[in-house]
Parts: sequence; C-alpha cells; structure tokens
Amino acid sequence: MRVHVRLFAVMAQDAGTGRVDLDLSRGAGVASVREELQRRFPKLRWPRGTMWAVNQEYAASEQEPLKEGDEVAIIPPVSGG
Amino acid sequence: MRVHVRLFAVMAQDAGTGRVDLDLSRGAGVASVREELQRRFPKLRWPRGTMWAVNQEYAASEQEPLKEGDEVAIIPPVSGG
Amino acid sequence: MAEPEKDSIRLVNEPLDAGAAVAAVSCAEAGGIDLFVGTTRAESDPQDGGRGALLRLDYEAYPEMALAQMEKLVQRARERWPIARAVVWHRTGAVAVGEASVVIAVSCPHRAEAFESCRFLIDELKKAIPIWKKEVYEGEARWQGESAGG
Amino acid sequence: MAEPEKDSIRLVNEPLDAGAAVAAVSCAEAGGIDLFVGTTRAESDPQDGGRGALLRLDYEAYPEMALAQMEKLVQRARERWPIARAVVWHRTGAVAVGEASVVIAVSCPHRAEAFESCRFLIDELKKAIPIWKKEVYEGEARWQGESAGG
Repeated sequence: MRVHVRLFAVMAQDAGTGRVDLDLSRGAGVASVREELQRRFPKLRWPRGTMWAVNQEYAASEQEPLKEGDEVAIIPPVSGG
Repeated sequence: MRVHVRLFAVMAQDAGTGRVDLDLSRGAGVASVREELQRRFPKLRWPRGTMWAVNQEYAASEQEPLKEGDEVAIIPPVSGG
Repeated sequence: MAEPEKDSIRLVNEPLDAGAAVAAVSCAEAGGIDLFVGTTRAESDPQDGGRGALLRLDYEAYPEMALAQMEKLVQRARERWPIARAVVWHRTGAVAVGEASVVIAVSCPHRAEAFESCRFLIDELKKAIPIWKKEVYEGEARWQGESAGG
Repeated sequence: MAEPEKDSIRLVNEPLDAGAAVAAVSCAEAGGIDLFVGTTRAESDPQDGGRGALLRLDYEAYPEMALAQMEKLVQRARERWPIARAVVWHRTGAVAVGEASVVIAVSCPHRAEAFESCRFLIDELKKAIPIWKKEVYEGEARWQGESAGG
C-alpha cells in the first residue's frame, strides 16, 4: 500500500524534501514509516519529542495500522506562537 | 477655614451641584463636611460604601483634620470599567 | 525597564481605538501584549419595570483624581510585573451600547506577565478609580447603584 | 451561544492587524474582549557564537492540520467558557523582529471568561499546533530546537 509522508521544519531540511510517498506492506504502522525514512535519508535527525499525525490527527501509537492513501506527518516539537 | 467640596454622580444629582465651598471651624474633619452637606442638602442620599478623598487621595479616617483650601471629594461607589 | 512616560493614561471623550492601544505598547522589549476591552452588553434587564431598552451609558469622572489614581495603579503593577509599556484609556460622556468604555493594554517580556498585569489593572480600576456610570434607558436614567425609580 | 462560524481562524502571510481582530470579535453579547499579541523580541542571545543579530523568523506550518487543530482548540475552549466569538491568526513566512507572529482575541459576556479563555488558547496553541519557527540571524539560520551549528 502507498502512504503519503509529510516532513516539516528541521526534518524537511535534513531530508531535502517535505513530501515522500512510501510503499509499505499491508497493515504496516508508523514505526515502519520511521524505519523506511531513516533508511532513505541517513542524515535525518529525529528530535526528542517528535510526534506523528495520521490524516491530520495526532496518532496515539506507533503500532496503529495505516491504510492505503493515508497522509502520515512527522511532527517535530512545535514552536508556533 | 474654607474647604472645596466636590460631589459626583448620584450625589451631585441629589445636591443639584458638583461643587460647594464650606466654611468650617479650624481642625474640622471630613465628618463635619458630611454633617454640613446633609444640613444644606436634605435630599442628599449617602450610598453605602461611599468614601472620601482629600486632595485626590483616599482618606483613611473621617477624623483626619482638614486644612484651609483642601479639596474634599465625596466618592460614592465607583462603577468605571 | 521602560520609563513611566512611555505609558499612555487618558480619559477620552471619543471612541477608543484598540489597534492604537496595541501600537502604543508595542516595543522591542515586548514578547507578549495583552489588551482588554470592556464594552456594554445590549442586555435586556430581567427586572425591567417599563423603562425600555438600554440606550447608552453616561460616564462621569473626577478627572484629576482618576488620572492620578490610574498612574498609581500602573506603578503598583510595575512593582509586580516587568511592564514595558502600558495603556489605560477610559471613556467619559455618552457611550453607546456596544462601544468600548475602557481599553487596557500592557506589553511585557513574556506572556504570563502580560496577562496577569492586564487583569490586575482592569480589576483594580473597577474597584478604585473615581469614575461612575449612568445607565440611560428609553424610559429612565439612573446612576449605577441608585435604587430603581430613586 | 454564537455559532462557530462567527470565529476567524487563519494562517496569514502578511502583517496581522490587532484592531481588526478586536473588531472581528466585537458583538452585542460581549461584555469583555481579551486580545493577545505575540511578538519577537529583539534579544541578543547570551550564547551568541558569532551568528550576529536576530533578523527575522521564518514560520512554516502544516497548514491543513494547523487550521483543523486551531478549530478544535476553539471548540475545546467553548466547552469551558461562553465564548461569543474568537479570532486565532498566525503568521507564516518571514516575520520581522517586532512584528506580531500570533494574534488571539475572544469576546465573552464577562471579563474573567475572556482572560481565561484567551490564555488557554495561546498556551495550547504553543503546545500542539503544527507550526515551526526558524530563527534567522545575520550569520546563520536554524530551526527552533535545532542544536547550534547543526
């Protein structure tokens, strides 16, 4: 299945891109997204406190299974305001 | 000695004026101002919580002696804001 | 800390401009600005005894003392919070329903200080500054605290 | 209570207008309006390692999620306070030192509700809304939280 990954701020800077599509095995969770990103982008730093969002909602667990077409965003610690 | 009395809001309305000069005996306090005002303006209501100011500072006690030329303000409960 | 002359403390006989108040407290030392605007609600009083709708408020001040006490109030706030600049503006005269009667703005290095000092200023202003309002209804007018029909 | 569509929740690519925010939340039900403006201080960092003065901030948002989360935040505030109208505006892109990066305004029947809900909104916005700032100095630029020179 294909999921659409969004990267922001320092992580987009490290990856050199803000959008990556990944093909993952059916039922994979966000933990698989992390593994795949770190394989593709060895320079990608993973700030302490980084969270995940699936379809624009914060995700409770890295084990939550993803579905075809999901938008998975990696949310390093926010600094708005 | 002469003191300058200022009245505001409902009290100015009752007295029909916002300014009264009073001649008091030397060393009189604000309690004497009250007596004199109530004598002159029988319709003057004295709302609960009314305070005094002498020369634009809240006065601590009705016994505080006044001086020639003092400005004595009668401050009914405020309602600004 | 900024000098007190950077403050703006006024009694104003025309509509208050909240944007101008924010501009007046903006400065390089400020990380947070809090502004409070007090307005008159168009409330229908449940104890309406035929006096009709509230049309406006008439504010009267003891101006010399009100200004002096507002200055002192800002000084008291500065003893507790690192206020860069402060605005305290209060209307006098006729204020239509829905218009602002008071605007308070403070700028501080951090937001908690701005919120707390602004709240302090409006709370204390309402307690101790010699300003009075008269409620003007279609059928009657009376000073706040004056008993109905009195 | 007012409908949520009376709120204004935006990401904005140009200077924020605090006066317009106050106007947007003004309404007949409001007795108190509180407005918060967050600005960037022109601070000289004590750990300056030759990177020079702070020139500006660059804000990046995850816009779809940021807007959706800001809407939810206002809904959460409405469960606790009787908010008539709310404004939540956040800048994106380059923000000069001294300019506002965020403006929040709420109108409520009473002032305590306005202060508390406004404070809640800015506190929660800073915790959970997906927006990031990059500090741009004369000599370098780095994302907030990124280690120096990283």
